[in-house]
Amino acid sequence: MNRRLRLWLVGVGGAGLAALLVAACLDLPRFGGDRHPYGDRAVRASLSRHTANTISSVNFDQRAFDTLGEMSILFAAVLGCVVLLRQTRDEHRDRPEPAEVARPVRGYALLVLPVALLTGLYVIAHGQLSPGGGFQGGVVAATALHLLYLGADYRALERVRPIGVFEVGDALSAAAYLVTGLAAVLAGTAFLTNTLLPYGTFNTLSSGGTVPLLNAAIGMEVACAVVVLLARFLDQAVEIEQDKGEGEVRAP
Amino acid sequence: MTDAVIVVALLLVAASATVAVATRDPERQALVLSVLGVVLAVLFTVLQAPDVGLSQLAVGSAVTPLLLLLTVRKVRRRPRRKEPPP
Amino acid sequence: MHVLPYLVAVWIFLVGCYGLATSRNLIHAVGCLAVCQSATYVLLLAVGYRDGATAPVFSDVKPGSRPVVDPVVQALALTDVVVGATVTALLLALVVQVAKRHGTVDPDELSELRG
Amino acid sequence: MNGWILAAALVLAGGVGATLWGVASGPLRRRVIAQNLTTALACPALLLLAQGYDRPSYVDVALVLALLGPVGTLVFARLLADELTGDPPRAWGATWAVAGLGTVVVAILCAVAAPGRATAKLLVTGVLLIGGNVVASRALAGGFGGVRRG
Repeated sequence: MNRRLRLWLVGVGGAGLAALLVAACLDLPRFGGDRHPYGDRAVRASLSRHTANTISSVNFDQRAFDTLGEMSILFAAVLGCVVLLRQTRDEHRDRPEPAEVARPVRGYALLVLPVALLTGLYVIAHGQLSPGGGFQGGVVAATALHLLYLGADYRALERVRPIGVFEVGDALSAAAYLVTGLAAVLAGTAFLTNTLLPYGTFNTLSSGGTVPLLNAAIGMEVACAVVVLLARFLDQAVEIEQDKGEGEVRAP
Repeated sequence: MTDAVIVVALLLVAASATVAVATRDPERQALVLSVLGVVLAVLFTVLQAPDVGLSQLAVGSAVTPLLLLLTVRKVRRRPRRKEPPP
Repeated sequence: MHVLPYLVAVWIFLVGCYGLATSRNLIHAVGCLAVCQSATYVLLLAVGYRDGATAPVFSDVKPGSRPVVDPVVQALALTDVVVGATVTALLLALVVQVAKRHGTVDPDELSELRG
Repeated sequence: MNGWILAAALVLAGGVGATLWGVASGPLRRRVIAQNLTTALACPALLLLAQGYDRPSYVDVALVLALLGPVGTLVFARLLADELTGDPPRAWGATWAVAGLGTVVVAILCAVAAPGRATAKLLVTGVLLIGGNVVASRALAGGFGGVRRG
């Protein structure tokens, strides 16, 4: 199919899709309307289980099964990356030359690293109270670790980041989520029901029953997953070189 | 007043999305995508969804640009097998 | 104002699709896919908004003192933002593989290679 | 009706609108500077919004942006260093002007808020924001390349 024909097809299809979508938009409930039956019920359910952050309650209690699905996608995506970006037989590792970083940048990175790590843990730990939770805090904590690459160089990051530990941590936290769900089955209710632990006092760290546990499991899973992902990409971009062959010239 | 700030955020998001698509060089597109992430986080905050805003910031400000730039670096370093026609 | 947010979501989606279809670089195409994804977040949160309401997070307001927006759509968007990023990473890993095997990331050149 | 939200809308429309224009066109050095300034402008806007909606918990979003925004700029400074060394970006006027705006916003919000944990969080956010953005500008202006050349 040549380029012009394809553009023409995209134009016709896009115009049709645009017309349908706009027609659908005009029929949607008006923006800012007052009718949110599901939302109102979710808020009531969350308050009855002493979870201050309704969104966390929806994620880790009312729709915890859905989050299990999301977590599986995440796990599968990371697994796919690890398989796709492994070192093949015609490649070898080059030691990266140490990068030189200006002193203020290095100082900033080393100063902010603990602050960012702490913020990540804070966001995870307060997931059932204030905005935040495992998904967000996990990414913040994982990003914090990579300040070492930005402030020093890749070898410094490799020294403090045993990648095997993070791969095991990823699997363990996924298992922890499942085990928490199965514990509810053993206790005589349905999978992932929030009936295992007392609901606690509203707006304290230990409130919400199993919500903090599932939240922590997701936080660890996401943090490990992002570290493993970035490690694979950094390996490919910084260390792994293709062997010379087929008359190709390797970039210096 | 709350409506005004929502409209401003919506227009910024629409503009930066258009720019992100129109920027064809992947390195420059990574810059625009990181701006798009920040503007989206602001939009989510004015739509009263700070949780989603946090999520978008955590992902969009550092992780996605890092992934994109590392891919660009890996692909650029690779020698081209097929020479472009002169 | 009543439909503007929905129309913005539609615009972002269509622009992203246009970029995907006309891209000459797979990395750029993955970026356009990320733009398409953000359209879904805008649509979801626009559906859940309520005039004059605040976030359903009761760590600093008393429950029932102010109207709140819909938490269900927010929960959907929240998980998808992070999971979407890892899926983007998977696609980028595929791009790296394509570049290794075929030495190019231009979709047009790739289809020529196959033929 | 609500001055805080109006101020945030003005910062967004004027400041972030301008930086969006900056990141959309021009040479690479202008684009990286604009990306850095977007973070530095969006963070005070988020702080103003938190005050305008009377929700102290929204400050967390600004805190994370103040932490990770400069980290993102450092990513660009590191991985685009080769392209930036020949033509280092310098925009100290704009950088300090935006840092000044951030300082003013944080100072006003600290004066308005009752002293306590909220003030401490605000101050941490302000320090991270201003320090981070100045360091990120420094890194863009040859923080990596300058040393390597020397």
